[in-house]
Parts: sequence; C-alpha cells; structure tokens
Amino acid sequence: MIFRTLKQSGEWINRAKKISFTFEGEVFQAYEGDTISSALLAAGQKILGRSFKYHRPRSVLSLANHDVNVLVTDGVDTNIRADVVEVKDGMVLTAVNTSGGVKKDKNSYIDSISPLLPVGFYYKAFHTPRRFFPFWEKVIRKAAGLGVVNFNYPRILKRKTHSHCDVLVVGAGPAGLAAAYTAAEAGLEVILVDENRQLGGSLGYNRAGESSVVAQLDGLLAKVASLSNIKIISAAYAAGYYPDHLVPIVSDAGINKVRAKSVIVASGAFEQPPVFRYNDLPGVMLGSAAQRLIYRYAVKPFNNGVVVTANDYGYRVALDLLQAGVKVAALVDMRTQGSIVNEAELSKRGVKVYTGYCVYEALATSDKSGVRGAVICPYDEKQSQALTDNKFTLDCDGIAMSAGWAPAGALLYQAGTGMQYDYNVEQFVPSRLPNGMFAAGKVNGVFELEQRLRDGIRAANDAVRHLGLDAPQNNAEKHVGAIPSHPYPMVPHPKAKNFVDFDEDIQIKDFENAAKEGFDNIELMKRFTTVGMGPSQGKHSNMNAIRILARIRGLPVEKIGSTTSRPFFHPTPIGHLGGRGFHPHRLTSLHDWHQENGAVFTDVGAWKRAAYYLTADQSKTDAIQAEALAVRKTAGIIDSSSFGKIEIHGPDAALFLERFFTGVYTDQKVGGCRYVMLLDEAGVVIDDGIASRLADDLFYISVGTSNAAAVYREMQRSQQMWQLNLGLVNVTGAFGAINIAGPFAREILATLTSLDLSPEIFPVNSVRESQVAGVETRIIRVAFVADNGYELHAPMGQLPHIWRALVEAGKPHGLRPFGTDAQRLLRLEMGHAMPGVDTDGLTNPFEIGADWAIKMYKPYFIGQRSLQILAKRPLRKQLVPFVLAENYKGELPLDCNLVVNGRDILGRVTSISYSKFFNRYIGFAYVPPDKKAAGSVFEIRADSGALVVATVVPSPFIKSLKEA
Amino acid sequence: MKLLTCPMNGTRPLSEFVFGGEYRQAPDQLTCTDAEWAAYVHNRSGAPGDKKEWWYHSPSGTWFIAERNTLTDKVTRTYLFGQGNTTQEQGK
Amino acid sequence: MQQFDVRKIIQTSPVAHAQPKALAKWEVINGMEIAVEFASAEIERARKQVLGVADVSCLVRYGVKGPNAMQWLVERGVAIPTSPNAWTMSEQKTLVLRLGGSEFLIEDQLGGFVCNKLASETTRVAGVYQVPRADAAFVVSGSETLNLFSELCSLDLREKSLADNQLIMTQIAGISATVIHQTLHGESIYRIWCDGTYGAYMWEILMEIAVELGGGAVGLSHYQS
Amino acid sequence: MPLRLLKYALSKEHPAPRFFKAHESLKKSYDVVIIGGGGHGLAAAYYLAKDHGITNVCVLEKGYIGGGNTGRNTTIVRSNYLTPEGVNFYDASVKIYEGLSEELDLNLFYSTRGHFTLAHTESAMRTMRWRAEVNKHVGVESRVVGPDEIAKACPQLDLSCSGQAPILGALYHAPGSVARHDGVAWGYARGADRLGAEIHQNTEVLSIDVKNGKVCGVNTNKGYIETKQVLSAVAGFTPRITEMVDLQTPIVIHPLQACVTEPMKPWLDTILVSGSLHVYVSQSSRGELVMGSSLDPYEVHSTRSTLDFVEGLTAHMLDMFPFLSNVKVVRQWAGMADMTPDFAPIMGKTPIEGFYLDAGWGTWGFKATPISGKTMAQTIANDSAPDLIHSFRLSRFEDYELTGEKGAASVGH
Repeated sequence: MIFRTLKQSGEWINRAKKISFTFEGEVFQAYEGDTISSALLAAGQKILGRSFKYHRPRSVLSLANHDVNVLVTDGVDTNIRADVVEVKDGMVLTAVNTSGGVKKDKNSYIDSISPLLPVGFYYKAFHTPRRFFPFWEKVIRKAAGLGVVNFNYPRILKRKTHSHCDVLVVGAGPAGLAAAYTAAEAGLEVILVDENRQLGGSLGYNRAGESSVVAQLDGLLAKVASLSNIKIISAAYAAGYYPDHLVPIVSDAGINKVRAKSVIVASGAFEQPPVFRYNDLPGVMLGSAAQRLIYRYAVKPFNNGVVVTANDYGYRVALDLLQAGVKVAALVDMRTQGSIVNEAELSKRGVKVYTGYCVYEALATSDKSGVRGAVICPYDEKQSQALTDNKFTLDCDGIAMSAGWAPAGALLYQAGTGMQYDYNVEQFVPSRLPNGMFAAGKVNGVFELEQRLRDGIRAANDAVRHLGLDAPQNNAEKHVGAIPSHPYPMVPHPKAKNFVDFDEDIQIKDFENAAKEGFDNIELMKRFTTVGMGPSQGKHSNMNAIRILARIRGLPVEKIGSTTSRPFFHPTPIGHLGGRGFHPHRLTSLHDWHQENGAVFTDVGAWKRAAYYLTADQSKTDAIQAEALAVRKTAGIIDSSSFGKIEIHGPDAALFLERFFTGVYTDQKVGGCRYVMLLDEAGVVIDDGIASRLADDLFYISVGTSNAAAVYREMQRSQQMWQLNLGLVNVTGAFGAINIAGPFAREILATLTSLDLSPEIFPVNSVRESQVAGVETRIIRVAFVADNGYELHAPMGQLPHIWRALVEAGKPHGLRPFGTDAQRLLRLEMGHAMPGVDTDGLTNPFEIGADWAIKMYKPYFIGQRSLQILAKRPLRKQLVPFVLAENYKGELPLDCNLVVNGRDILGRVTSISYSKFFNRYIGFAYVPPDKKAAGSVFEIRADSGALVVATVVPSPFIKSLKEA
Repeated sequence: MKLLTCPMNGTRPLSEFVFGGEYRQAPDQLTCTDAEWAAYVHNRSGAPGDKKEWWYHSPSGTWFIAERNTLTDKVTRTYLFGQGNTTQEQGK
Repeated sequence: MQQFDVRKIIQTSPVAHAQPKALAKWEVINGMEIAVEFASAEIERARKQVLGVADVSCLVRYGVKGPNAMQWLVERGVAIPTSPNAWTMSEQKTLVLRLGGSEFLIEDQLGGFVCNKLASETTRVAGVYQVPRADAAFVVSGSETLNLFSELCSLDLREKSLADNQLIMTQIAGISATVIHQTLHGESIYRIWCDGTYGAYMWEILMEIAVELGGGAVGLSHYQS
Repeated sequence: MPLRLLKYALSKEHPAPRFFKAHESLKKSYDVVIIGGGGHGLAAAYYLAKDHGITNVCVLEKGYIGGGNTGRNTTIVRSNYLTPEGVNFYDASVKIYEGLSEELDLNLFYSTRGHFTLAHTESAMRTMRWRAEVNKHVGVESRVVGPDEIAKACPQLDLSCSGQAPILGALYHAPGSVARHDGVAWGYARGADRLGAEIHQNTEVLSIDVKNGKVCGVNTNKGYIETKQVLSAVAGFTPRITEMVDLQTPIVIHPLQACVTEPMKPWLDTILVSGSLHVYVSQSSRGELVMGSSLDPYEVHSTRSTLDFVEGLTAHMLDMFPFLSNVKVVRQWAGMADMTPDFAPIMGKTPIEGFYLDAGWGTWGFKATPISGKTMAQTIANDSAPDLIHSFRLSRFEDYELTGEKGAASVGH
C-alpha cells in the first residue's frame, strides 16, 4: 500500500483490520473500509478499467459514482461500482468489458481505429447491402454491453418498506445537516438521507489542508445525533422523486419508500471535468476525487501532480494534496484573472501557479497506463483556444482537475422545479420550486461553507412554515466571491481525444460533427451522440455538453436548456425495485378437501379452483370425461363458491335489476329465478347470471367468478346515481356454493333436507330457503350443467359440512366431484354460451342468440339505446352450436380455429370438445347469419390447415343429440 | 405513488382506487338521435383540462367524484356523487 | 332424511389451511376449531414481545348496514361510535366497528353475547340490512409491529398518527382489510380483518415477515382470556 | 470495417451534410401542412414527395423531430394482430421496414429477432391460437409453440415464472423485429428534406382555420400559413389538435411507461412479451434491456414516471428471469398513448374537408410508421383513403363497426 498516507483525521478506513483480495489475478492488501478503487490505488495499481467504446485504459475519475470508469465483476455480480463499493476480504475481482484482462485488453485496438468510428457511425454503415447486415449486427452485439450477466445469480427479493415524515432532507452535507437540525428543533419529524456511509458531504474532505473543519463537522454531527426526531439513513440514495413527495430511498437492505410532507434537496453538486486531450488517462482525476481519496481512505492520488483548475476550488485541492504529502508540480489556472488570495498561499508553499494557462494535453506513459507529464500553454479564455506556440511539458504522474459544478438536481427536476441559469455562479439553479419542495446548498447555487449552513437553516425554516408552524423568514443566500464554475473549460485539440462523456467516449468534435449533421438541439444531440445516456446519466457530462452546444450555436447557455431528468439517480437493482411482491389468492372453505382428493387447481382471478381431480389410474382427459359422465349418468358435485354473490335488499330491488340487467324482474315471483345479462353502454355482453327472488324486497344475484368484483362495483355506482330505496350487500366471500347435478342429484339431496324436491313443487328456475344437513341454505334449481341440478348457497364456514354430507350420501349413487374443466364441457352440452369464452370484447346479445333475454320494451336498461341502433343493422355473425361428423377421426379442431371459405374468414370456433356422453365432437362457432340454420354446413380449418366439416345443430345439444 | 383523497376514508395512495372514467351526462335516450347516442357512447372529451371523474375506493367500496386536471394531474376536490353542490353532476 | 344438529357443526378457521395442523394446539371456540397455542407459553410470550400474530377468526361477529342500521342498533342498546370510520369497545366485551358511515361490524370478544342476541332479533326492517360475515381476523402486537406494517401497508399506522379509535379500511399485503389500533389489557395491539377467503394468504404473508423480524405465531389464548 | 466509414477517417472536415435544412421562416402557403414531426408525419411527407410528387409540404414540429412517442417507444415491429385488416396493414409495414435502411441509406438496425407472446393461462393460449390462425390465413408467419420451443429460443427464461405463472406456450412470430426508433424519424426527415419538403422544428400550431367545413389555413407561433390540406399526426397530442377543428373522437390519452437497464453483454436474442405479467422486453444493440408494461390506468396528459410502474414491471421481470436481481435499471420514461376503444388506429378523412387524421396509435404506432406514412400520403394525394385503412376510418364508431382487435384483451405491443 505504497500510496497510503499517514493517518488522516476522520478517515473511513480501519487500520486495525487488514484484508486481502484479488484483482485481475493479483493479490492486493487493503484496510477494512476501503473501496475497491481506493485499495487498488493505494497499492499503486494504475489501470482499473476499460472504457465502453474505445477500450481506453481508465482509473478513478470522480470516486463518487458519477462515472463508470471502474466497473468490476466478482463472477457472481457484475457492473459493480468499484469506486464506492467497499472491498471485502477474499473478493476475487476482474474488470468488466475486457478481452484478455484490463492491462492488455485486446479490444484496445478500437481506440486506434476510432477515426473510422465518427459520431453516429452505426447509422452510417453496415446496412448495405442488406444481406451483410446480420453479420455486422453480430459483430456489433458482441462488442456491446459492459459486464456479463451471471445466469445463476440468485433471485433476491429485497424488503420494500414505507416511511412517513414531515421533512425529508436529501443530502447530509453542511446544508443538509443544518436543515435537518433546524427542522427537528422546530418539532418536526425529519428523515435525513445520504448516499455515503458517513455524513458530512464535502465538509469531510474539502479542507484546503486545514484540519479545523473536522471539529466543525463533528459539532454538526453531534447536534444532529442529539435530536431524537431525526432519523438518519446513510449509505442510501434518494433514487427519484414521484408525485406527492414520494421518494424511494435505496440501500443494500432494500427500498424505503418515504412519503414526506416536504422535501429539502441538499444534494450538492457534481464536479465537472475540464476537457483537454487525454483527460481520461489513469491518474487524471477530479479534484474532489483526489480529496476523497486523501481524507476518506488516506490514499495519495499520485506522487507528483499538476492541478488544473478553472475556479478557486483547485487551489483548495492543491493544499489538500500538499497536506497529504503529494508534491504539486504546478497549479494551472485557466482563468486570465487567476485567484489572487489563493495564489499567494500556494506560492508560499512553493507551488508554481500558471495563471491564464491550460493543460493542452496529458502525456501518457509508454505503456499508456498512466501520466508522465502535462503539456501546458497559455490559454485564450475568451476564444477558448490553447496558444500552443509557447507550450511546454511539466513532468508529473497525475493531474487533479477542477473546473466547476453541475447541480445534483435530479430530484428537483423530477418534481417539476423550474431551473434558471445563474451567471453569478455559472450554474443552473432552482427558480420556481413546486409546493413543499426546497433546495439548499450547492444545488441551490450556494457554495461558501458559512452560506451553505445558513442556506440549510433558511430552507428548513421555509419548510417549517410550509407545514403551518412559525419560523423565521430568512433571506436567500447570494453567492459572493469567485465564480465556482467556469463557463467554458474546454481545450480544443486537433487530435481530439478530449473527453466530455467518459461513459460513452464522447469528445468535443463529436458534438461539433453532430451539429453539422443537424443535431443541434440538446435532445437531438443527446440522442445522436448518446451523451448522458450511459449508466452515469450525464452526471459528469451533461453540463459540458450544454456548454459546447451553446458555443456551437452561438447562444447563451440558458437558451439551450437542459435535457429531462428521469429516475433513477443511480441505477437501481431490479431485485430492489421488484422486491417481495404480493401474490394474493383466495381459497374456498373446501380447499383442503379438494387438495386431499387429488384436485389440480387452476387460477380464476385470485381464486384457486379445482380444474379436475386426478385419480391414480386416470389421465387428465379421462378424468375430465369421467367427471362429466358422472353428471350425466349418476351425479356430480362442484364447488362454485367463487361465484359473485350479491344481495339486493329493499323496496326498489326489482326496479334496480330492471335498469341494471336486460330482463324483467318486477313481476318475478318470490321463489322464482331469472336469467340476468349485463351489457355495457355500447351494448356489449359483459356477464350473465341468475337473480333469485327470496322476498318481495330481496333478490339474491349470482354472477360469474371473473367479473364478480366489477359487477358489484358497477351496481354500487349505478345505485349512487339512481339513489333507489335499496341496499347492496356483497356476500361473495361470506357465502359458499355447491352445485350438485345429475340424475341422482335429487335423491342424494333429499336425504339431507326436508324440502319437497319434487319437480312439480320445486321446478327449474326456482329458489327455496331450507336446511340442508342442518344448515340454512338457499337452494337454487338451475339447469346449467344438467337439467337436474341444485345450487346450494350457504355460509362459507358451514359449506364443508354440507359438502361432506352430500359426498357421503352420494356414495351409493356414484356421486363424483367435478372441476371447472368438466363444467365447461357440461355447460356446452347444455348449450350455454359463456361470456368471455364464447363472447369477446365486442359481442352483442343478438350475436349469441340471446334476443329472448333482452326486454327492449322496458323504459331503460344499460346498453338498451345501443341495442336499438344495433337492431337496425344487419347481423354480422351468429354463434351456433355445431357437431363434427359421427365417428370423426381426423385432426381435432381447437378453440379459436377459424371458420373459413377459401380466402374468406367467416368466423371462428369459440368452444369445442369431445363429449363422451354423445360420443361426438360438439362446439360453438361464429358463422355468418346465412349459415345459422340447423343443418347448415361449414368448414373449420384445423391447426395443420386441414379443413374439417361441421354441421349446425339445434340448441341445446342435450336435446338435439342422442346419448351414445 | 400519487395520493387521492376519498371523501369518506381520507387520503390514500392511488393503488387503493379504481378509475371509473369521466363523469358524463348521457343524452336523453328517448329523444336523442342514433348519431348522438353513438357519439356519447364512443367519443370522449380527450383534450386536457379540468374533468369530473369517477373514482372508487376499493377497500371501503366508496364511489366518489374527483375534480382533476388531466394535464397537471392535480386533484382540486373530491366529494360523494350528488354532494358537489353543482347542477351538472346530478344523476338521471 | 338424516338429522343434523347445527350447533354441533364444527367449522375450521378460514386461516387454518395455512397453519400446519401438527404445529399447534387446537380448541373449538364458538363452534370453530382454532389454534390456541403454537409453542410453549414462554416462547409465545417472547414472540409477542417482538412480533406476535394470532388468529382470532373464531370470535362471533354480526354485520349490518343501511340508512336505519345505526338506529336499529341503538334501540338494542349497542354503543355506537359517534363518527364514521371509528370503533368503540363496550365493557371490554364487544367491539363495535363503524365501517364508513352506515355499516357496522360487531365482534364479541370471548364472553360477549351481543352478536347472538342481535342475530336472534334480526327481522327484515326497512333500511336495515344484515351483512353476513365470514372474516379472517388477526391480532398483531410487539415491538416490530410497525416494521411489519411498513412492509404490508403504505399508510402511516403509527399510534400517534391515528385519531382516537380510528378505523382504517385500506390494503394490507395487496388486499382490502380493516385495521384498528387498540390498547388491550394495557398492551398496544393492532387488529386486522379481511375477507375469510383471503385468510390463509394473509396468515402466510404475516408469518413470513413476522418470522423474518424475529416473531411468529401466537395462540389465541394470549389475547383472549 | 465497411469502406464507407473511411471517408470519415480521411477527411479533415466532417464529411456528412445536415440531415435536413434549417429553414429561417415559413412560406406563405403550402399544399399540405403536416402537424407533428414524429415518424408518422415525416414518413407522410416523404411519401407525399416520393410517391405522389407533392413537395410543397411542411412538417410542423412543436419540439424536436422524433421527440414524442417515436423516441419513447420500445421499438418493436411486428404484424401478429388479431384481425385480418390489422394483420394486413402491419404486414405491409413490416415489408417496408425490411428494406427501409437501404431505401433511406441510414442504418436503422432493423433486426429480426423473432417475437414470442407468452401465454400463462388457457384463455391466453386460446387468444394466441386465434391470432396465429388469422396470421397464417393472411400469410404472416405466426404459430403457437410449446414450452420446449420457447426454452430453445430463450434458455434463460424460467418457464415456471418462479412458480407464479407457469408458461403454457406462446405465439411465435418470426418477423418480430426491433429497430432504432430515432433513426426512423431522422431517416424519413432526411428523405423528405431531400425531396423538397420543409421541416420546421420549434413550430407550434396554435389554431386551424376552418371555413364552411373546409380547412384553409394554420396559425402557428411563427405565423399564418395558407393551406387546404392538413394532416394531424401528433399521437398523444391528438385531442388538442382535434379540439381546434371541433372534431369529436374517442381518443383518450394514457401514459405508457418504459425503462432500460444498464448495458450488459447481449444474451437475450428474442423479443418477449407476456400479457399476463404485463412485460415486454428485448435487448438492444447497446446491451441494454428495454422493458415496457401495460398502460397507466387513468388519463393523464403527461410523461411523468411512476414508481409503481417500475416496481410492478421489475417484479415480473424477476419472475421470468430470476438472475436479474442485481441488474440495474438506469432510467424510466413515459410517452402519451392515444387510445381508442377498439385498440385500432383512426386514419383517413374526417367530416372536415382537407383535415386528415392519423391517430389512435395507442401503444403500436412505431411499428406502423412506414405504412401509415404511405397510406396517409395516398389519402391526402387522392382525397380518398385506400382500402388498406378502410377499417380504421373515424366513422366506424358512429356505425358501431369497431374493429375486432379489442377481442384480444391481452397486451400486445
């Protein structure tokens, strides 16, 4: 660890705990608390990564996850941010996106052919002749991407929690800390979040060689820690802003979705690199990166460095470098004016300051692994030109760069903050903040430490007042002193390789050329050059891109505007975002019985329903046929508890039904059942069911499973509008239902009830309330799956008792449970079309032959007016029952095979099944109206293309066909 | 997630609600022409602006009207149907 | 015809499907077989300190709604919460929940008798509609309770954020549920009700998180004596 | 390396000219004014010039070209629709797309990767067969495949979807492709520009001048233009334009969101869609997974992002690809989808003479770009819509003749 400094006060490493790890096959030592990058730099490792496009050697740029120069993989995970991820003992790491290792990446040849790859090159070639494109596409896809995905990576679902607070403070630098304690002292609940492991922000490392700030930071931290109404979340980032102050906070543990009453954004600023040739060499880094290395990890960024600056910040960096024992060969200030105060201080320390100079280019060592010198020359700040006549070389092994800042304003942008370019600080600052949003510190254009502290207090007081409490109204801070950002820190070079976007290897000329091709709007330029589209999302590049475009177009920066900011602030793992999902499911009280008896379940909405019951000796198909046959020959029993069940109480109940459904109910007798059909306003069939009249003022409605919630919801809405004298009670979950059907159904049921079940007394389409096996039950005589069938509706908890009693009583008769698959076949045999199966999102009742269910003479029902219009129009299709030829042995058509006539599509099959009872293939199909008559013949095209002849038969099959 | 205030149950995240479409007054179906009815059924006032909308709070089964600007997505007020004290939203 | 005594029908808790039969001690309470003990009293007490979840579905309930429901209940001597979405507990025996404005759920704690009385007095009265109930019901308590809710519910359910006796109809683990906070025998607890057909699911997700947080299943006996 | 890149290496000056001219000001009048500089509007301008010789045309774009849904969609091109008229229309689009890079001399990276629509339920399987059968009938390569074939094409896919929604099969559509969306807009822009059309960015239409039921001019923030023919091709902004001419339509705007991961080495070669899980995903030639989901459930004229969208989508992505837990989502965004009640576009003439509508694209507009440009050009040139788009006419709603695309309830894209 040759680059390690003496102990720095406040350092983040634990020198007592040494660890070792492997990078690119070499073993390295580190201290606990080091990041992967800091440990590698401490050991003198030069090349830590390779760039995305040109495979140029790279190392630390920001050490803050503002770039992706250094991405590594441990073989399990990939694209690990080495700059900010703590190194762990025993890690085995390699760089991503290399061929043959980071030092000797074979793909680095691409750097030398980069002139062949102008901006947008992939639009310009490879597509002609067309037949060669697949080849080039393979080549390009092979070169694409960063890390390799590990297909064995475990499925990790992180916890997702919700939190609530009065004030969320994003960023725990000086402004954020001041804001947090101010809001907390006013009695508000505060959540303070910072992406770093330790709070303090730049106060921890921006020291200008002075250690006194450490005490100041400690004081702030102690104050914050002493307030119990501040909840601190460190090592977690605010990933985005969503409406109504919802901010997801992402940490290793998961996502904490914070719902705040107000948000103070004190997220600071990203340092921006000056742009000069080879500003991407390993050893060239941002000034703040050098400071982070020194004070957090006690690592010297280099031994003998040059500081290039276009603001006063570089002078502070130089002092920090000196403090760490780094020799500072020179400070090169691109500004003509320089910095009088700071220059004196540096000169005193023996550092030569070149004012009005630039770094024209960095010189690489012979193996291109680092810096051997900096070519500097006078700089025409007005024209942004290097005056190379007098250029000379300074020997050095590293360069620290400071040119200015871009606000870390992602959350502000996403919240809809208006931003304005402020020439006082040469930066975008908030000009119009949304309700409840506040900004403080650098992101607000406030840079001096004391001002940032005051700005934090000011923002907190604004938030306190926003929440209705008293607090002083402080004046906004106005920046004083040197401008923190340089308006145009660019050094053109004929040989380019002066990088603006390090993620995407974009140079100044790429912008110029894109503009030449017409992409001279910031959004078009972003899309054509891909600036800011890499994983760091423009954190280190967008501001320079805007400045360059402004210069190209001869416009002020604010006329260029900025690109839209979208979540996420940092790329966020899918396992975090997905997290533990909820998969609600509903079970009937008979579920355990079904399970014990071999049921195979199917999902119907949230419900688990028994599709069929597998026995040891039967296949699925056999089981379904046997279940259906039992209903025809003996008796069957099905759990229909998932049906929607709704009670309508009150004097207007019948009137309500007449408005809501297509039928007539006012004259329905108590004890009678009628069909209900629901349409939408366009006259499309939505659902159907049964209305049982239990009393003059009580109807019991049962509808299909899938639409149950929606039908009840629509009833509620209609009732709100109609304001009839009635009450709706949804008993879907409270009541279960059993359907027992088949020749012996009556006999079996009769053993459990005293009710007279004789058909004369209790005919089809009637309802009785009686006890079944001792339980009060609503018994509905339906003919859905068989003529002889009873639906038993009873409290869900008592249903198993009834079911077991029926099963027991049915044993002598061969009663058999059946599932939804057999039910499908049975209702088909009975000639019942099912909404959603035999209808689609456009089917009207005429098309399924349900004219009989539509009482057009009523004053009103939902969909009536549309039906009046449809009735005037020719029918376009008609659902008909059909059979295949007796003993048909060919390819079986399937649901949704088409009814065709040569090139014309006439219709389609909606249901088809083999019926063992009839020994025939039977089904429903849509055909043109001229083919709807019984005896009409049409052709179905099966999957293979074979044409299968079908014949229309009268409905229902059960009446028109003979038992086999 | 956005918040919405149910007049009965208070402010809740949008995930607790079902959107019920714009509240619209149907033409008198006895007197309107077929074309007017077809326009009512199919057409919508799609341009952005202040709209009255149906929303449903699922956990409590509460339908209510929300006045919302479809451009800004800001809800100005919510109330139970019939309690908005305006004439437009009285039912048929 | 066979004869049945309806009073002898034993129901199972709507949650039971998710509770391994062998891992609990079962008792029939109010005609429902319910888990009264999952572990030794000591272990259950420890769980409850952290995060205990109990199935109290077996409590007797009575539901009623309609414009005249409140009056009907008052006439029968039932103490009613004065504002919508609130609850009241009378004599430590009967919990009366006001769901919205005009719907009520009454739940007798063990030893209560109001529900059966109301059921026996139910007649078809204008504006009073009985609501059959088949709820799954839970009691949750312990130091980690709010952490559990923070994962299952997006609302702020902290005691200080709730009004006195506030009743909340919201989504818990993605399904509709009713939640109240209550101090019972000096202990801070939350109660959850949901449709019984979701009961097994609700128990599964409550257990999954409770166990992660260091708690677990607790028998009914800890909350009802 | 292709030789055509050599000139870039050898020239001192960047040798590529502007894609399209920057015009100082609008002319006094144009034969045709196209509102909307997205793919559709630019394609219409291109085909007006190329197919019909109509070049006195301007395209008015409020922002920058391709900045609306053209640049926000997930770039899938396919023709496996449910109705014959839908399949025919999109198939014609696919056929133009296949030769478009050459025609426009711009590499659109039109990449035919095969498209699987996964079915997790029996009812979804039914819909898959329905689509397959109609496709086959019309001559488009689609068929129902079983889990084995899916596994072969995408071995990384967890066919059980982590136990949540096992995959029963899929609709396989061989021509399913992806393309560079920006390039499509830029290519048509360049093509139209070279043939004489004018493209005006930052030019907003303020009102449309209609007299006696006929279009006679357009008011913009850069002045008034006389014209007798106006095409509205503005997708999510359609209701704002139709309001200017007092035209009622069924269009409602719902945001459609998407997101993208950081780049990884390509591994997903096919395009996958799951209706039940509301996921569609492909991997771009940069190595990013491009992912989308179903429409937002309510009307908003905004491109804001929501957290629940990305939470839901990623949860389902994990069901399908459990190993993606630590792959990171870089960015999410949204477009404004102009939805119709029958999930089919509204194209052609309107009751206002000279006002043509190209709208109702919902979530499927990108794939129709070439054919919509071509057919709308034809409609404008002849003042009569070709048969290919007859089913998509605005009057179908008054006639209760909605297209059958609504029958397939599952999400498409």
